[in-house]
Amino acid sequence: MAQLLQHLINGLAAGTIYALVALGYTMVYGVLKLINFAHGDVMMVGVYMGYATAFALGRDMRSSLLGVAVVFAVAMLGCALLGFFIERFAYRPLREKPRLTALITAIGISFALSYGFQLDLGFLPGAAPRAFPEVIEPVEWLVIGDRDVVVWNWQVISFGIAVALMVGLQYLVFRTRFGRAMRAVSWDHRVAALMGIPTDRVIALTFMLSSALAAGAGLLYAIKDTSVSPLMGLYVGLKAFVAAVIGGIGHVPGAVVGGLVLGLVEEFVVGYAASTWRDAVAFGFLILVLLVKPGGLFGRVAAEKV
Amino acid sequence: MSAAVQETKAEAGAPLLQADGVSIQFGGLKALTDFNLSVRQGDLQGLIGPNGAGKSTAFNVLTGVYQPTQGEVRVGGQRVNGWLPHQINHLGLARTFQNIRLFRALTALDNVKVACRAQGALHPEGVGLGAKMKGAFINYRDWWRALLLTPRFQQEERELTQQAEHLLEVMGLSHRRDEEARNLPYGEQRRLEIARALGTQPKVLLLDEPAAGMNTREKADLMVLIRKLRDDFKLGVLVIEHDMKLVMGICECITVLDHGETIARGAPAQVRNDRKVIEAYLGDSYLESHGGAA
Amino acid sequence: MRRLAPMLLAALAVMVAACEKKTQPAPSGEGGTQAAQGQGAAPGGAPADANTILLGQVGSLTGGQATFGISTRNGIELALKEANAAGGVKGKKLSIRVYDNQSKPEEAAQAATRLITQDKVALILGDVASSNSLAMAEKAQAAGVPMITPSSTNPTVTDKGDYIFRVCFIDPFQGFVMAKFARENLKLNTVAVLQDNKSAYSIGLAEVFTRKFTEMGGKVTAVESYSQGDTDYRAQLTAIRKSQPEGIYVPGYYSEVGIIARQAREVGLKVPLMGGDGWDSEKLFELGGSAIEGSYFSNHYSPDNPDPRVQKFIADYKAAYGAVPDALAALGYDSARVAVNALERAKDLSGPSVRDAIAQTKDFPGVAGTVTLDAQRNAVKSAVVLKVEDGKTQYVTTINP
Amino acid sequence: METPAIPVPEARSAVPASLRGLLPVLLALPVLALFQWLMSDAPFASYLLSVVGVNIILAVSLNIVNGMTGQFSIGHAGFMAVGAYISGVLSLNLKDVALSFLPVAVSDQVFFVVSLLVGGLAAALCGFLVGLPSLRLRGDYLAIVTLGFGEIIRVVVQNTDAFGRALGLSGIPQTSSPAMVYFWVFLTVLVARRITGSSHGRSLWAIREDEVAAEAMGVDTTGYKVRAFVISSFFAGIAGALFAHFVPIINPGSFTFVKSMEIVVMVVLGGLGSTTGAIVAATFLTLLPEGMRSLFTLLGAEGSLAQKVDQIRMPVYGLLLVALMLARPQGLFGTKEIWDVLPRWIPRKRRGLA
Repeated sequence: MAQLLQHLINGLAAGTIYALVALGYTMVYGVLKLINFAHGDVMMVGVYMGYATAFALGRDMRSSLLGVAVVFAVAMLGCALLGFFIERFAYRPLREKPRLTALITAIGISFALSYGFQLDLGFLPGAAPRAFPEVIEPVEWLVIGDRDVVVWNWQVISFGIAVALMVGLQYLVFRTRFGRAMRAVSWDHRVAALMGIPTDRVIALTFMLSSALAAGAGLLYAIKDTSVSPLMGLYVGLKAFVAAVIGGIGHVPGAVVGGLVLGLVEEFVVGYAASTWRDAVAFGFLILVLLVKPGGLFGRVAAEKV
Repeated sequence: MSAAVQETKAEAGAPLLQADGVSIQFGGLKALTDFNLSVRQGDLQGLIGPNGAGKSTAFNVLTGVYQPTQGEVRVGGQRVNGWLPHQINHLGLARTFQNIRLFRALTALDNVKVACRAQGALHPEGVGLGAKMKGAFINYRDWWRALLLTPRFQQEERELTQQAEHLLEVMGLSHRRDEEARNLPYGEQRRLEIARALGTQPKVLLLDEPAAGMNTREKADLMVLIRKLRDDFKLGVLVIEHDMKLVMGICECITVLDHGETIARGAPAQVRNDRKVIEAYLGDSYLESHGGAA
Repeated sequence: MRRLAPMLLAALAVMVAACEKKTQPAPSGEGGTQAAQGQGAAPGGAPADANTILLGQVGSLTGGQATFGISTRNGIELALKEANAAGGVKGKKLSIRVYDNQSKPEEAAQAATRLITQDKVALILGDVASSNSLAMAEKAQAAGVPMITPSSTNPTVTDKGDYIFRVCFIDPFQGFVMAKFARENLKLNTVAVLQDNKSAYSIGLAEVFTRKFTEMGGKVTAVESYSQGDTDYRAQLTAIRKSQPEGIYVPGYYSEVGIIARQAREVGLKVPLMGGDGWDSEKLFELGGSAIEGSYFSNHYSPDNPDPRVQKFIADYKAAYGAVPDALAALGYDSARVAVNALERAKDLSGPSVRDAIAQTKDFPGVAGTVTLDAQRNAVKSAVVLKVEDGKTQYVTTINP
Repeated sequence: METPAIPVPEARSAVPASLRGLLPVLLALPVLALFQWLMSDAPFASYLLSVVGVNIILAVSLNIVNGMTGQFSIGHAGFMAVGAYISGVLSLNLKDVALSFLPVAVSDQVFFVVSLLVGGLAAALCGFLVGLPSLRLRGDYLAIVTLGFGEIIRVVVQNTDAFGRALGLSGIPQTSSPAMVYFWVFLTVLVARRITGSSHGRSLWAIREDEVAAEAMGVDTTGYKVRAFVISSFFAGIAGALFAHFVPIINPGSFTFVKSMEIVVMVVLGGLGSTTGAIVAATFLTLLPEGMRSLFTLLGAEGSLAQKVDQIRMPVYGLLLVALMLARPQGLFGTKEIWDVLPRWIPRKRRGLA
């Protein structure tokens, strides 16, 4: 029973990260119908930015509340800027072109970033995974029995941040002017432009938002698993993408639920079945979900108007 | 229900297309209620109604795009509830679309050839396992013929081209033969859609606002053409049309829909004077659209 | 169709009936001669430039195993620098060409072929990952160019033929070392195994360890696995915790082991971790922090070895690359030095001569132990067991084959 | 409809109809023989061109699904893996068997072809299974299912002892030759071209253009999509099987999602729907890293630069992709084919389609 509870907590913690990264996929997909394959790599860059900032701050500074805030702010702003440039130079010129074209540039950027960060050029940490400094001092938040079940403070913090971000996003999308513009662009960006919505600006902002979100998620991830590596974006990105699809890509709460569900499924496969089959089960689960609900758990396949 | 069918048409012959108490519901919205229809060979029927009356929905139910929540659709006597559109098409039901849906990057000729090819020997009659197996085998054989470029295949391709060219000629599109569909002018795109539908060798042809966007002159030509097609190809035709003049001019029987319900049915003169029709249809949209002329 | 099917069936029947064992032996050795003929007069080839001897290295410089390739490269580079400073070989300078294989075997084979046929290197130094070394070995053997793998421990690599050598011990020995150490020195009765399912090396070690440990009377309580690149092992560790082992064998790479150690402590596993040479990297201490303290792993060499040769190597390496050399760097260094030594002894630079010279390597004093190549072209070496203490390794014991 | 009364004219061509099917193959064989003769003394060129050939087969076959049919598959490496492993295991087991009435070399080739076909068929079967979800799924959702399939294959291989698990399968007889690879390249291209020129191809294009309309015009869209998947995965399987017979070891790491993406990149860069584009892009992108290697070696043959340059290839490759897509968003060839602009005496299909 205690073990079950522990698995549940582990799964939720992992799922939270998937969910946060999935949110970024879902937002961009929502407005552009583009699978932003570079999303995971943007996240990775964000983590390296946070890594560099944390070291620049020094040991004492970085574990203070202000320090943590600075680390997050730098990484998120930096990534927002990166997202802006990627959108401006790699995606915008292709907006009116077939959708797959932008996908290829996304892959190109993903390659450039993930391989670029492996270079040992001196100013980059190189290909090896590095330990991420402890910006949040790990403290046991809840202990049951003889450490049968342990909940850590960062697990609670991550979960809280994820929920807050999700609620915030939901508010942003459905309650603000910008959100309305986003939804309009999502519905049809040409018509939206005709209605006087500055589509370019809305899309750029969405990208920046999703990139900043990726940086935040990446930092939480790095704090959770205490490491950072150039390839982390590839692995997390793929899983988060799966999570977004399970929830119904383009659907904000769907991404969160998808992430949590995926995290839990993986955890329980490893915990109670064969750990070697984890990835196969994760993808099998995805396929199963799609066969039963072709639009994901929450998404609806828009019945094409005939 | 059958009483309603009886009164529409007196001509002999089994109905090629029949809708029997068809209803369809999207969530809570009833898009079509108790819809009845019967089309025989040589019929030229109209389906009218104000915007959102459920005309296109009716087409979609008949052709299998939507599944009826109640009632049944029969094509050539065969119950087709649950069938896929292409299977229904093979029974002899072809359609055009309100918002033109050509294969835009294909040439006019290829558009028609797609439709021509999907027919005939490729798809044996019947829906049982035996027919399915036979269909699968024929298909398999046909792929090999295409890949090996057998003389038989080459002959068939030539026949297809002939057939398609003939249809283009009938629709007056021969000069557009090798033009990509997306480059054709609007009116010609409409006609190409009809040519394509004819390519499937239908027994019943459903035309969804074929005259939309045409001027009076073109409309008149189109009316003549539709009649001619019905006679030459021995079709039953069902037309959705917004333009009352066109419908009144060519249709022998008209069904009027409003909010998914059939509010009138009968000969043009009869429908024109129906109070409900005037209220629902002529009352607003007809008068509006003809306000300038009146 | 109707006519075709019986014909096909008949043809099939004839073929099945005609099947027989090949009369010749499987063409394992034959490939070499064939290709050597194809290559013309100079198998292995002499470099175009008369004043340099060109060597080749194929390594993982990008991709998941990039750090291993880079360490190896540094070790080799250092060895060649020293050799050149000492006047080179046969009056010629040594030069090396390094190609990346992106951690993929097909790229490894391509790069090896390029080195052999385009660059005409005298000798190839192989990769770390056994899959990649196997791919290269096939090409090197076929072309008759000697190849030394510094650190591929999978036994099958040197089975590829008489041109393929290695300067490290093999997996079965290493698995045995840790099983013995766990059973006899640590006196453990129950151990859980956590293996990297994406790595043949890890699976190989885990298998041998499980078998040997059981033979010695111990019990393996759980076998869990992860995939290289994962960073969350809490699920596996929670499951392992339930089986209450006295130790955990994690024959993975440092890049994952460091994180595993932290998470093991996090879920409340306080038992010692044990592993293999994949652990050896300075970054292990960074990644594992205090959690990795008190763990043991088997290795090729210990930086604590007071041997002046070893200490000089460590000092030189630190000066050049700013880090304590890991086992891969040490083995890279050794492989290059074995190669240089053999080139010096060889009567000429042709493939067969160099091969024979390498095969005769005996009691060669490497930094990672003394290298003597046996008939299977494997180095017969002892292994050391190291303990992690105070953010560095501490020599514990040496275990002989 | 009335059958048109006009008699169907015979095709006006110098080549008799019965021969047109076989003629390209007959023409290709001597060319391949010549090619093999040229390659016999160049192991590196052979290897590199074999890789190029395999990538061409992969790109052209993926183009049947992604380009012609307008579906979106990103799991092509999975089918390749199926072909590689199935044929690899078969060849490994038949290694020591020979047909008594044939010389050993010939008998080896016979077994090689058999194992190629088995690999291809196994992949085709998987293609059928993956194609089935297209009954219900569209666009990106189908894409993720294909991706998931590829990953599942990888996990299965990693957990199966017969497939060598993480180490991979080595010792597969290296019976492949550039001529064999290019024979299959040729067949793949021929099949792709003949599909385009046939009613089946038109149906696929119709699905790409407008699925609803195609269905209404009697095209069995599901059936055609599944068939496109089957054909495409058959050739992917063949490509994998060829791969297994000239790369000394096959390993799950060679068939990851990254490999699938590389193939998608080739197809899109070449121009979705253009077989010519797929060929050119596959060739270009395969040779590009090797070309960069040559260039960098030339530039920095000595010193530590030479040891670092090889790492720079991949980021540069990524940036080049972006640049190329920005410069030609419709792909190098759009939907055009080389045979659309060939002189008239070569039989070709009418302009427009494609």
